[in-house]
Amino acid sequence: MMYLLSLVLLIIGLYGVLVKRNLIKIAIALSITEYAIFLFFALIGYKKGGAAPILVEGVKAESFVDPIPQALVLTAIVIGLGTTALLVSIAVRIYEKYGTFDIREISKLRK
Amino acid sequence: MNRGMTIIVKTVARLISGLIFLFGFYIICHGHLTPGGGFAGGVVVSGGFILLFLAYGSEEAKNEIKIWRASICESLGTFFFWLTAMIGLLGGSFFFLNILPKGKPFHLLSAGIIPLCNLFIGIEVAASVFGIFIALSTLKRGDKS
Amino acid sequence: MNPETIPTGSNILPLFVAIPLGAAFLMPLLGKLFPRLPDLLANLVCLSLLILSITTIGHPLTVYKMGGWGSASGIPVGIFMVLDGLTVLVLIIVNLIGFTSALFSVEYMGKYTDKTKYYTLFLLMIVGMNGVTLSGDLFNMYVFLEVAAIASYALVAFGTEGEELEAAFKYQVMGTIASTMIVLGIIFIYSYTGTLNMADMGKIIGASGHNRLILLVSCLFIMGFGLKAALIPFHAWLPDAHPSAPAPVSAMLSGVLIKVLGIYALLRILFNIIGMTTLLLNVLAILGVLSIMGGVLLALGQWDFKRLLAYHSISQVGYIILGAGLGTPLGILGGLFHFINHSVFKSLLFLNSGAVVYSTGTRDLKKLGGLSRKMPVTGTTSMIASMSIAGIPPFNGFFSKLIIILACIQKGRVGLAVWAAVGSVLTLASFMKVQKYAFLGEVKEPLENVKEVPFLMRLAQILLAILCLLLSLLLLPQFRGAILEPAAKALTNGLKYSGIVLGG
Amino acid sequence: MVTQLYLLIGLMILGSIIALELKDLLSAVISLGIVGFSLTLAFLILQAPDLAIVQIVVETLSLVILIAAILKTTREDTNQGLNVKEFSIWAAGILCALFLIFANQSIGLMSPFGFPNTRMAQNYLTLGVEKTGAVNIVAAIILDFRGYDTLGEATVLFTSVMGVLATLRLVGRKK
Repeated sequence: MMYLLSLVLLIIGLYGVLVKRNLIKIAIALSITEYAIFLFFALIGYKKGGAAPILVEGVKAESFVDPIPQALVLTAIVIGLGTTALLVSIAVRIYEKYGTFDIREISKLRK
Repeated sequence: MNRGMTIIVKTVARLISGLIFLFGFYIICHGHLTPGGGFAGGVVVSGGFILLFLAYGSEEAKNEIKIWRASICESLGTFFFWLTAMIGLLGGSFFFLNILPKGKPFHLLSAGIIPLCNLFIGIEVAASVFGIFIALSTLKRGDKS
Repeated sequence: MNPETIPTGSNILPLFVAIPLGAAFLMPLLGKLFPRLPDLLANLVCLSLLILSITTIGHPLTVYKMGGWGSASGIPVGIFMVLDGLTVLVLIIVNLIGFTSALFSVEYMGKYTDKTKYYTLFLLMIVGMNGVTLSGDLFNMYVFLEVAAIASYALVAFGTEGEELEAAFKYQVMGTIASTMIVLGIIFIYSYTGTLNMADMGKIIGASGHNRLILLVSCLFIMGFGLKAALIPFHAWLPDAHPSAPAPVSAMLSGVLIKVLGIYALLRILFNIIGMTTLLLNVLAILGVLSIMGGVLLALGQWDFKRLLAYHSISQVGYIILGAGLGTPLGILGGLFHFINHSVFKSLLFLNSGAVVYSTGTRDLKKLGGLSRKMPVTGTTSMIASMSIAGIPPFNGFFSKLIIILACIQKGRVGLAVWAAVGSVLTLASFMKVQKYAFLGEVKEPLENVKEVPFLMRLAQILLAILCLLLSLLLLPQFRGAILEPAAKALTNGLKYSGIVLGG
Repeated sequence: MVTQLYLLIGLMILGSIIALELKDLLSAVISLGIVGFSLTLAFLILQAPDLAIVQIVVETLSLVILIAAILKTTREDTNQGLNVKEFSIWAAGILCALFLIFANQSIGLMSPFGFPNTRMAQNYLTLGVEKTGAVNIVAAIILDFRGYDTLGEATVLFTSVMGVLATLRLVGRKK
């Protein structure tokens, strides 16, 4: 169920990418899909009653949550930041050229 | 030309940015002991720079130089990270070999190359995020067609 | 976890990533200090990578364990780099096209500002592709895929004209959706197998057999990598993105990027990790035929030189997927042979189009004419490339298409063979149009003063044109055993991959 | 515990719908912030402090970047209309529903929530500190066991900065 909800979040993001006409809205929608992926990945690694994977005296390693998804999501978050920055800068440049963020308007202006 | 904000804002920003740098540096250095590390700490440090930048404003001529400096720091940060990874290979062993002594766990100077990598990543991330920010926020209006 | 020893001669594997990476990191620094250096540095790096990749021919299967982290209790701990027959083939082709494109860029990119950033991004794209090719770890493959993809988004927008920016935006949105699909697949497969190492995954999936989850993962990977490879239902971004990039980058994008990020990764995962089933093979074959026919039909109506070439990329990639989708050794061999051939002639055609744009300033076929007289080298090489792509003997494209068609017939799928042949005929028609309007016929009035392009641009085109002729020789038994057969064997081995990599 | 997670995911879904439907882009970005910061809290509940700290700073920064971009341009979403025809939305909706059903069936085959498959992770947990000397096992993974990944990740950031600087050049072609 928990997994399914994060997939619902993913689909909301995909819906935004597909349907929205505003470039910034599309960037926002892509961020939402990324968040859904991060959430799903973090959920996969959770262990019931587990502790954060940082060694403290007296805690057994067996009771830690799975550290691999955390390491991978860490990588994915930074990749997401890079993607968002590039996407936004391209969108800003497009606005500068056409004076609008609307995809339809832009393709009209181009013709 | 943007002269920045009032003197009160400037003074507060200067005080707080010092704390932010310290906090960011702490996060970077303790990456192998506590949560955090190069990425988180680097972004925090860049936050301090952004605060100063917003409070003080800047002349347009200086922005180019700032972006250039950020770009250089970024190049050097990644390059040294790459070099750390290469040491193992150059020494005739594996790429990314943890060559330094592991030290005692729970100590600041432990875990071989991990703190070193964190430091370089921190420099790179701080410079790159700051670079993105200035590049985006000081963009001049170009030609509209 | 015992300390690992390095297999002899495997130390060159990380160099494929490390050399261009170091050069890319230093480039912004050095480029500011010595303005002419980026040209030289990028070309030297690409040349050394080409030489390194050629030395891997005949190399036995090598597994390089990053950081010396081997296996503990039979489960891999670190990231593996794997060099097998398929990797050798892809590495050679990536670095070959990389080198010729870099050579072409020296003069061509003089038209754009800020060459330093261009070469930095160019090298990073090569880093990404080499990383994807060598990776033996699924998540690592994704990370390098993103490096190559992000560099390519930025390179498509490099001219910063409105059209280019718009194409780059569309391309990046599609690319990010593709990456999302791929990561989602990785999450499912990680949760199922509990590992990220591709060989280890193959072992577990081979033991457990296929079920709904594996089917879901295959769907996600086909969608994700299909988007990257621009197979037909997922192709919408390609005709905008590829023509918008500067010509040497178009050559890289159409020549190798869609193949490495899309086809190579997809085939590696489907054949070696998940294991092929009849269903998946049929899906691939259908996607292949759809791409062949759709791409070529869309290309027929185009008058923009580069856009036409971009549509043909979709169509030609279809042949590779069709060959692989047959699943027979002959089909896979033909598909991989077409992989090489298409990289060479499509890159050459994009370089030709770049040369035309460089000299005349337009890429509208209706405005061109008689360029063969004014630009003999470009005209001749484009003629060779056109005949190759249209499948006229004795050029390389003929043989690979022939093998694919024969493989279809051998497997009793005559319908597929017919479609492939029809696609080839339509390709011929399309390229006859290009030759007729751009290179043959009368020189038009505004083109009287057109000159041939500078030496380095000519050199890059001549190199690729010679390869178009020579690559047919790869089919001779002496050479076939060196490159093509080991590559095809890597795929036909299927799930035996895990045993081969992990040893025993 | 699980209830809090459900609440947070619900908040994320709500926040993302609001972010997509608002007419004012600045408010939409702030709503995106709701999603991001809820995600941070979810990471904390999931015992991932490393992720929480990175997510909170990265979220702040990406909001700053988005806001800087919006302040440079316009904050109004001029046209709320759809980009595609209505029937394709229905088709996509059906596909999505099929995907969810299919995924729901497949999820049953994964290890259930709260019981991760630690085939590979077991080695990291038991050998991590001894072999790398880092107490924080996530740091041990990202910088030692899988340090090559992190090099790739730093490269991605470097690439995107290069890309941003390249796309923001004022003049692309020499005249």
